[in-house]
Amino acid sequence: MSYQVPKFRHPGLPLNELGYTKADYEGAISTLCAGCGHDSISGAIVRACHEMSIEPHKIAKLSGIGCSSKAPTYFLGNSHGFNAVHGRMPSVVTGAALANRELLYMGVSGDGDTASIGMGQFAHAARRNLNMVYIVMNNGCYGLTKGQDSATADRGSATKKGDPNIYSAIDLCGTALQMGATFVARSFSGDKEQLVPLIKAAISHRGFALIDVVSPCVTFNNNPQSTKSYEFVREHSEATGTIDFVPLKKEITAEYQAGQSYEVTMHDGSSIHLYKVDETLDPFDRRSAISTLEEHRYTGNILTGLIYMNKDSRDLHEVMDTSQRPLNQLDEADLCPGNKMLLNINASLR
Amino acid sequence: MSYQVPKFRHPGLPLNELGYTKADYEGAISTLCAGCGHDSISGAIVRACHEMSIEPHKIAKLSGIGCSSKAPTYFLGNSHGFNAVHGRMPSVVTGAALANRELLYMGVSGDGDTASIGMGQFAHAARRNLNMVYIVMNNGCYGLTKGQDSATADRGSATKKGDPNIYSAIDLCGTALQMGATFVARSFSGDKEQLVPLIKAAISHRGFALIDVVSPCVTFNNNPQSTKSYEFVREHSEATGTIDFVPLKKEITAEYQAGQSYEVTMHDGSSIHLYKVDETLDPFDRRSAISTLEEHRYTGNILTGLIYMNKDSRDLHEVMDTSQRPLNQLDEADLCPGNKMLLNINASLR
Amino acid sequence: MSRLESVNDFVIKFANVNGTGSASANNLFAKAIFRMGIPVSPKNIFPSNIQGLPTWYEVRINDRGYLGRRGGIDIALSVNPQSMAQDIREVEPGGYFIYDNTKPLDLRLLRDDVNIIGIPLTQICNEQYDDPRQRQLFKNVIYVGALAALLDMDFKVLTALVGDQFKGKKKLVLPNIHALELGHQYARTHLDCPIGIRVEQSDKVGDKILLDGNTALGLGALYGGATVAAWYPITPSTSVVEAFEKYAKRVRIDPGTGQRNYAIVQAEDELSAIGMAIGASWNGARAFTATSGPGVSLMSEFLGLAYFAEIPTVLFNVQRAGPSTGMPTRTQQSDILACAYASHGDTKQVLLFPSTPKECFDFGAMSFDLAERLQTPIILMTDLDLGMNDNMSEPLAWDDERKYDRGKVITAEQLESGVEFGRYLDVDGDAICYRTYPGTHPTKGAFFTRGTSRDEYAVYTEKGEAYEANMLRLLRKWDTINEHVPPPITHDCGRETDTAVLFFGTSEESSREALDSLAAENIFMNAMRVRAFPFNDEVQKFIERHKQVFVIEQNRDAQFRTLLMAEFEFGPDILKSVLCFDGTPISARNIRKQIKKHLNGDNVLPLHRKIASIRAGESQ
Amino acid sequence: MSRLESVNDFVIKFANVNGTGSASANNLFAKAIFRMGIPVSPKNIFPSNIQGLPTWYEVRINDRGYLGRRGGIDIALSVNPQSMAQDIREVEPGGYFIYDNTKPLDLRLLRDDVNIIGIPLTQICNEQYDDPRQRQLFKNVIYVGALAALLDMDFKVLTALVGDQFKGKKKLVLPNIHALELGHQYARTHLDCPIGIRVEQSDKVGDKILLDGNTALGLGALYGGATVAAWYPITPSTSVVEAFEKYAKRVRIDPGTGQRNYAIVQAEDELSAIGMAIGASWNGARAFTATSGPGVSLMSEFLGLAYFAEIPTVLFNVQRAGPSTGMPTRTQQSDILACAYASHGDTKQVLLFPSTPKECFDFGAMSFDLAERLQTPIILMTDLDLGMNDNMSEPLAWDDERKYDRGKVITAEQLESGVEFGRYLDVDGDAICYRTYPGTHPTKGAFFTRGTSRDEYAVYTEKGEAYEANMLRLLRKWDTINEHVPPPITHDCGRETDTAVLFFGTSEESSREALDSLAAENIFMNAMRVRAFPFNDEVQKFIERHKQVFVIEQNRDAQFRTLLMAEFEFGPDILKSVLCFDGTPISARNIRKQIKKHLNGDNVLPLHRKIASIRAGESQ
Ligand SMILES: Cc1ncc(C[n+]2csc(CCOP(=O)(O)OP(=O)(O)O)c2C)c(N)n1
Ligand SMILES: Cc1ncc(C[n+]2csc(CCOP(=O)(O)OP(=O)(O)O)c2C)c(N)n1
Ligand code: SF4
Ligand code: SF4
Ligand SMILES: [Mg+2]
Ligand SMILES: [Mg+2]
Repeated sequence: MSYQVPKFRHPGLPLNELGYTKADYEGAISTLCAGCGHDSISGAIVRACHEMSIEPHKIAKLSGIGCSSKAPTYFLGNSHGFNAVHGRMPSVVTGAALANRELLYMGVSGDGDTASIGMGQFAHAARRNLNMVYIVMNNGCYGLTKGQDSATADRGSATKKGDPNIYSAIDLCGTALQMGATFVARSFSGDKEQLVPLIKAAISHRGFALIDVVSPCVTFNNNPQSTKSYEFVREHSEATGTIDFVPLKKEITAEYQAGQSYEVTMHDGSSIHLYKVDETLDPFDRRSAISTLEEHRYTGNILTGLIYMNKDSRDLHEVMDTSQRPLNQLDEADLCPGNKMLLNINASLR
Repeated sequence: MSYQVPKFRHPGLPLNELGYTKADYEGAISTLCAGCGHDSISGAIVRACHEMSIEPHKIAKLSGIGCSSKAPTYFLGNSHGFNAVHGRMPSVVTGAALANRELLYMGVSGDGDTASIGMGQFAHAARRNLNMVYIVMNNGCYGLTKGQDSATADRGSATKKGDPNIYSAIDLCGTALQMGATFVARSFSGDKEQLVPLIKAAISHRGFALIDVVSPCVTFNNNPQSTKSYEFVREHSEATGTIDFVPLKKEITAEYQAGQSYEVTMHDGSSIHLYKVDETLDPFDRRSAISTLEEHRYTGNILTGLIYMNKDSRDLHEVMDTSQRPLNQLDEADLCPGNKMLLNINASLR
Repeated sequence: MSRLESVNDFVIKFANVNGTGSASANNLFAKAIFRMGIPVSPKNIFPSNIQGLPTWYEVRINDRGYLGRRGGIDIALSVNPQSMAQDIREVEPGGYFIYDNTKPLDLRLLRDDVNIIGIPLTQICNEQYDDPRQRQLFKNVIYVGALAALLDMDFKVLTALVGDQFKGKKKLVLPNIHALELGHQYARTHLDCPIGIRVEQSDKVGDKILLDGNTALGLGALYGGATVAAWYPITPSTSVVEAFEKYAKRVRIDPGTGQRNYAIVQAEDELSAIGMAIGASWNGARAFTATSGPGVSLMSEFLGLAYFAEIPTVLFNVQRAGPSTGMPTRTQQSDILACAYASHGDTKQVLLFPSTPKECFDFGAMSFDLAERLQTPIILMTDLDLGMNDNMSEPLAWDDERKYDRGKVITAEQLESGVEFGRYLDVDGDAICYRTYPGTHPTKGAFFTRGTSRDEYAVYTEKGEAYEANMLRLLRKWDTINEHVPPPITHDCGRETDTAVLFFGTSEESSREALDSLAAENIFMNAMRVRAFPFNDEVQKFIERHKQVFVIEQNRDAQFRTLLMAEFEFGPDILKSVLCFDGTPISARNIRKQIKKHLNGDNVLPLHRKIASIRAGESQ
Repeated sequence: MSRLESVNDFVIKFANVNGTGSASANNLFAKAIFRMGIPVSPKNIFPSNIQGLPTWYEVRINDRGYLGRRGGIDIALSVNPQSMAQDIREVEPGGYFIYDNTKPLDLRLLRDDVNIIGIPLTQICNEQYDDPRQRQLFKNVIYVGALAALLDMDFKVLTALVGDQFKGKKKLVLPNIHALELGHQYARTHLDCPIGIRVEQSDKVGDKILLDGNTALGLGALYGGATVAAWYPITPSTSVVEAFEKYAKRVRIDPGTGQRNYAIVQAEDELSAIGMAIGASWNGARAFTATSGPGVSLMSEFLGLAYFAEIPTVLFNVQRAGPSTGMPTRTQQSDILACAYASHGDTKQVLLFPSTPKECFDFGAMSFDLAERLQTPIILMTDLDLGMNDNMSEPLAWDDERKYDRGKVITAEQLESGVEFGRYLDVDGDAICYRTYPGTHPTKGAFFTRGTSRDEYAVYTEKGEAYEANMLRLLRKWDTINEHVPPPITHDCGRETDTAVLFFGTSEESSREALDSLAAENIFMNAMRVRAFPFNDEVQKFIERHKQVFVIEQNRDAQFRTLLMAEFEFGPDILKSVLCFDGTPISARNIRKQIKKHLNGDNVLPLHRKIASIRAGESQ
């Protein structure tokens, strides 16, 4: 209803299992700057959701405030969306997820939105292992307010007009790990081949799944002094390995080499295949993830790919033991104990 | 003025270099529960400040809200104090420290005050390497509101009346390390021999110095199912080593054994001596600190002692390059550019 | 010496040390009186601390059913040496001071216009018990036993009560009864029983119950169908969610799976708590949060979002004495303006003002219907006095035929059948629009919720006209809201009068009593209790019918009066303030005194000047 | 066809795409007019987005010095195809529409009552420049050159301005002048110059300057001695701290050490920003924060603390259109109630209302004196319109003899000499107490600051009387505050009249113009501009002198009027509202229209009903 982008549907466009084309997963035309990394991430989300054949209306997309937080308007036009207040998307998702455990919660945020004003909510959503995908479009600056440094800006990095940043950078992957997140990955808006399967895996994971995506701000932070520019990231990123996502019920056709390759079955029955590059990292061991991350931080490289996944993750609903039927579908009969119980209560109060 | 506790001064009480007795560093009579860990920590603060011969009025003590945050009323009666709002002590300290770099800022907080509502401010004070001592009186629960679990409660731990906690615990030392804190230690309210020198070292350190002190709440969280009870902590703590604080200008008299012992000169010229117990930990290497912490978390032991110290720490004032003269001592002549400059500005605006 | 004499009409105040288990013993006393058919109104006056500081429990016993604070103490029972000086000072001349005379009373405290009664409580305990914890606990029970003799209470009521209270914990029954007997025995043997003040079996409580407002609210949320509760601990609202949880654990467990038909999250702070409530409501669950004091300030940004984006939101505000951390364990009604106009920009929030536990229950449940029907935050304004004290109340009741009003929600079927959907389209002319739940339909009905300006189809716009039209619709919606919120209740005094009082919430009981006593002096006034903001037209008409209306409220700045003036078109010369803001519930004596002062023409200065120059409240 | 004719009196609106560098070219145009001695008032209307969306720049040129929004567009210059349809629609009949005719105009847009002027801007650029960025940038400069010919501007003024603007960047001067000449040349050769509307050298600007309010505020803070600034980015307040930083970098570097005599911290959010300002002020530095919209809501808890604990705090609130995220790049005066009564509990906050850049500077500096003298938050209420647009203003001035008023602070010497110190002791009878800075004295003068209740010596207490006495002192302090804040300014119309207008902040210019035009219709009204809350007694007397006072404000709910009613004791029948809240600055036409409607008796319904049923503002 609210998306009036006229869509030309090419008859030959590939349909997914549900019969939808990729266009059915798109949103309104972006108003972000041409070349903004955020738009590429939106594209990756569209692709992942289309390829996974998720019913668009079974996704709820939520965000805070910022250029990045505007992005949900530009993808998944058939999904309900919620632009919360700055930095407070996680709490809104928490409530929404409690109300209906059956939707897929796709949270989108910026580095300002998450690492500064939203730090508390981010940390606690991770700690509760809320079942959601949390994508940070991380450009190291405040795009929408015109380019101030954010808390993920590296020490010494400078935006187009700014002085070099004097503070230590917050690593959102390391932070999420500390907080107890059960799926932690990093990627780059310019690397769709890595990003799309990571998004799929995050969607399949049951629990808090962070993808910290470095996403250059072409207008304010794509200059040579910046460590979040396209060029810098291309040159300094080091992948943990490659990842392949195999949807549920698909036969595994590719040949996977033993040794460096791992197959992991996800909660929803789909599986991921990992080809490790970095031999020191065991992404299923938190200790290994934490120390590998820190090692890369030390050397100044950007570790991308799947960094950690807890295969035994139990999400908020599981640890709380809430009803399988979504709470928002319960009615008077389920919820209201009736007058008889009140009579007993009254009696006990006399 | 505001402390009207009649003090009986025993003539034979030991005086420090400034001629003060320990009583001169005490505060009002505590209104905390008898046996509360927080009172022991207050005692350790008193002892550390007295023994270091810090002028009491050169200390500002600040806190949030909670039983722990009440504690500053009960020590350092000759220091200015500030009970801020819940979880927001770090921002008030930041402002205060900017205004006058010459005082010692002693921040006291609780685990609720820091790890929940205050997570954002805590993280960012650490990130900015604000020059302060940040003591968390960590009892794993909300004492003042009657015993709810806090975010530092371990999974499975239960308070007196509560169900076992279902969430993963936030480790404040690990979090501070992630955020860029330059001094990170953990201790136990029941272990003054360890705590007092740690407080002294934290005071001497220039930058953000966290001491996460496990401090049992006797009223709500000292039961056998709790991992923050006196008994549990006594049984499960493992010290990184012992620490000795040697004040400025004091001659080193003790014999230090080479090999496991390190001498470190602090910014203020005093020094600390460390005797390591845990061979895997190098407290001057962040990578080592992070992985040792995580290792102990994995085994379920509580690592106490000095966990990390950055010997090259540069605090907020240094990185900002603010004037050596405290900003609150500057006057019109320093601050006001005068009318002449306005004439120029006006001219440029025509 | 004169001594106060009365039957079923007095105020007794217990002075204890907190953390010593006194509250349950004192409660035993109050409830026993209640079971004797005599109206009681106990108030717990506790410090913001866990153990070791003075705490009081003030019980008013009144056969005529006046339940507000009266002011003045007839009997003080002090077992706390720290507060003894103050306790004895507060006793009315002719009253009684009962204390633990194991240690002799400091002679400087003695008053010769007060009857001093000593009971060697510590000594009795030391003789009877070895365990120090038992000594502490039973000391309280012993004095209740003694009181039973002194006041001529029905001892059997007490012992039966003990039986009920420890149901399931049989082992505790006998020791407690024994302790009661120790006290009873001692008093009957050593003291002149009964004293001038005593109680007699009565029949004035009918089918009433004794319940605190917070428990009633928690039950209201349960019956109202709340499934998601998100909160952050804060006194005095903590027990709302605790009560909700306690009952949810009993009745909201799915019998088949053992799983929970509710979710409670202790959030990391209040911003998060209300964000969760908003997210859950947006997603079609009934959700609420509860808070007090600073939590209200912290929630204001989200309240603005919920107002503007029109998301049903239920917030229970159990008010305490502000500003800032203020007096966290004292009562006030001082968040009126902060809530009515919560958040920056033009906002108007719906407020409900219950005044009894029964209304806490009713309004609590109703909040969810209102929130969903009106698509806006509903802020239920109660306070510490109502929330944390046992209040005598009509029994709770629920109509089993009642259906939840889920408001205007478009279903997949309706969308399928081609219904036009625009999230902010005023289809029905009542300024309330239709919404869809997320997940409703694969290709129809999705919309984007945001705090920014948007058009009727929820599409982002910066067009001034679209923004303005939306803001004007929200104003029109205010009129619709007006028709849905609970109307005021009017008490006509039955005489010609051009004077009236207007009050809300916990000022009711004291106001009623004050009116009665003024009537006894031939001063007759009509009365109105307002139960919601927006104010019903009836409120306006009522005020217009009078030349002077005293607005009774428990804050310094006459906030409710400001609201009345801002909303209506009559002069403030009509509205006079009766205020109390020292943290204690307003008393009938105080109201009467202030009204009489006004009537004598003492009130010509502008409001704030006046308040500054006189003391508005009484602390007694 | 009719064509508008005028000299030095018109409104021109530029329609551009944001992120294309148009703002500086448009500014060049406005400033050139200003240098020709003609009053101008440019207003930037930009989207909440960085690049690619429509943005406008509306300039009013008016020889009589009316600087408010007039309403209506005489000349539209549109280089943005996205907004062209709207742009041409807005032109007044007889007006001019100038566009880039490299692409032909869509015929459906044509209006035969508007003069259409085409300039092939893209074509010229494509011929002249190869670099796409240059093509984009110089296109804007070229149309300014063309305008110079069309409006008969002094071309030398433009070229001199370019020289000044690129001082230090010599290489940029010639290309810009070249671009100006290209446009000028084209217009003179191909178009009828001048058109009916034109400019002439004048002498109406005197020594005035052209400056935005935020820069003036930043300078005010600098001159006021602020050393600590803590903030969080948010439109439209961001440029306050940016300006402070820009000038601090120039004049606050210690010449000896090269170190900074200031500290600026970008906080992690607004709660933290105001916490830092409070911490620094508590510790004796002059500190401030600046925010807008949601930031105000987030600061409310701390504002309550600062009010209650009496900590000097300076907050610059550059208002934008609310509620919630609202219209972040549009203007409003809608945080009045949220600020005046910020936070839960009883609070009253001091507000200042500047209306010109000069006043931003003066009040900005004064805020620190007031905060320290009065020991309470000072909230300076400006708005996007004043803050982010160049406003013609009196030049800034500073009395070099002026000393900062640091308020009541006790020194070590005084303590040593035995002065009695109680932090909340009202020694002087003005309800303002003495404070000490931390670190003052080894054994005397320490106290504990807290948001909880306390006695006069800052010792924690839960005694109702101590709490009440303190709250009453705060009310008395309000009267002292009243004597310190800037008084209102009255304009007497010089005739007998019982009608007046009352306004504040950025409504001034439009109000003045509306009054003049009403006077031309023989409707005479007195006027008062309020500059602070608490309201001075003069405000009361002024209102009392009239039968009807129109309160002009830029919000929906008549928030300022509510404040007037809450503070004074006269009837709201006297106070009528003139409102505009569509996000554009209120215009003179709009004010005049609303006042005339009222005077014709159209306004008998209660306020909120009325607003709901008619459209209060005009969007044009
Ligand atoms: C409470 C609040 N404070 C400040 C703002 C202003 N604001 C809007 S977006 C933004 C920062 C966005 O940065 P980030 O999250 O990194 O997003 P980006 O634009 O870089 O994608 C800020 C500070 C706001 N909207 N709300
Ligand atoms: C904004 C706000 N929310 C809630 C509270 C209520 N409150 C007071 S203390 C406290 C928790 C204290 O826990 P912690 O910091 O761990 O201190 P402890 O009492 O355990 O030492 C809370 C939630 C408050 N004062 N302010
Ligand atoms: S300003 Fe930066 S982050 Fe924002 S849309 Fe433009 S490129 Fe993207
Ligand atoms: S409640 Fe717990 S934390 Fe608070 S004072 Fe008592 S023991 Fe200490
Ligand atoms: Mg960003
Ligand atoms: Mg705690």
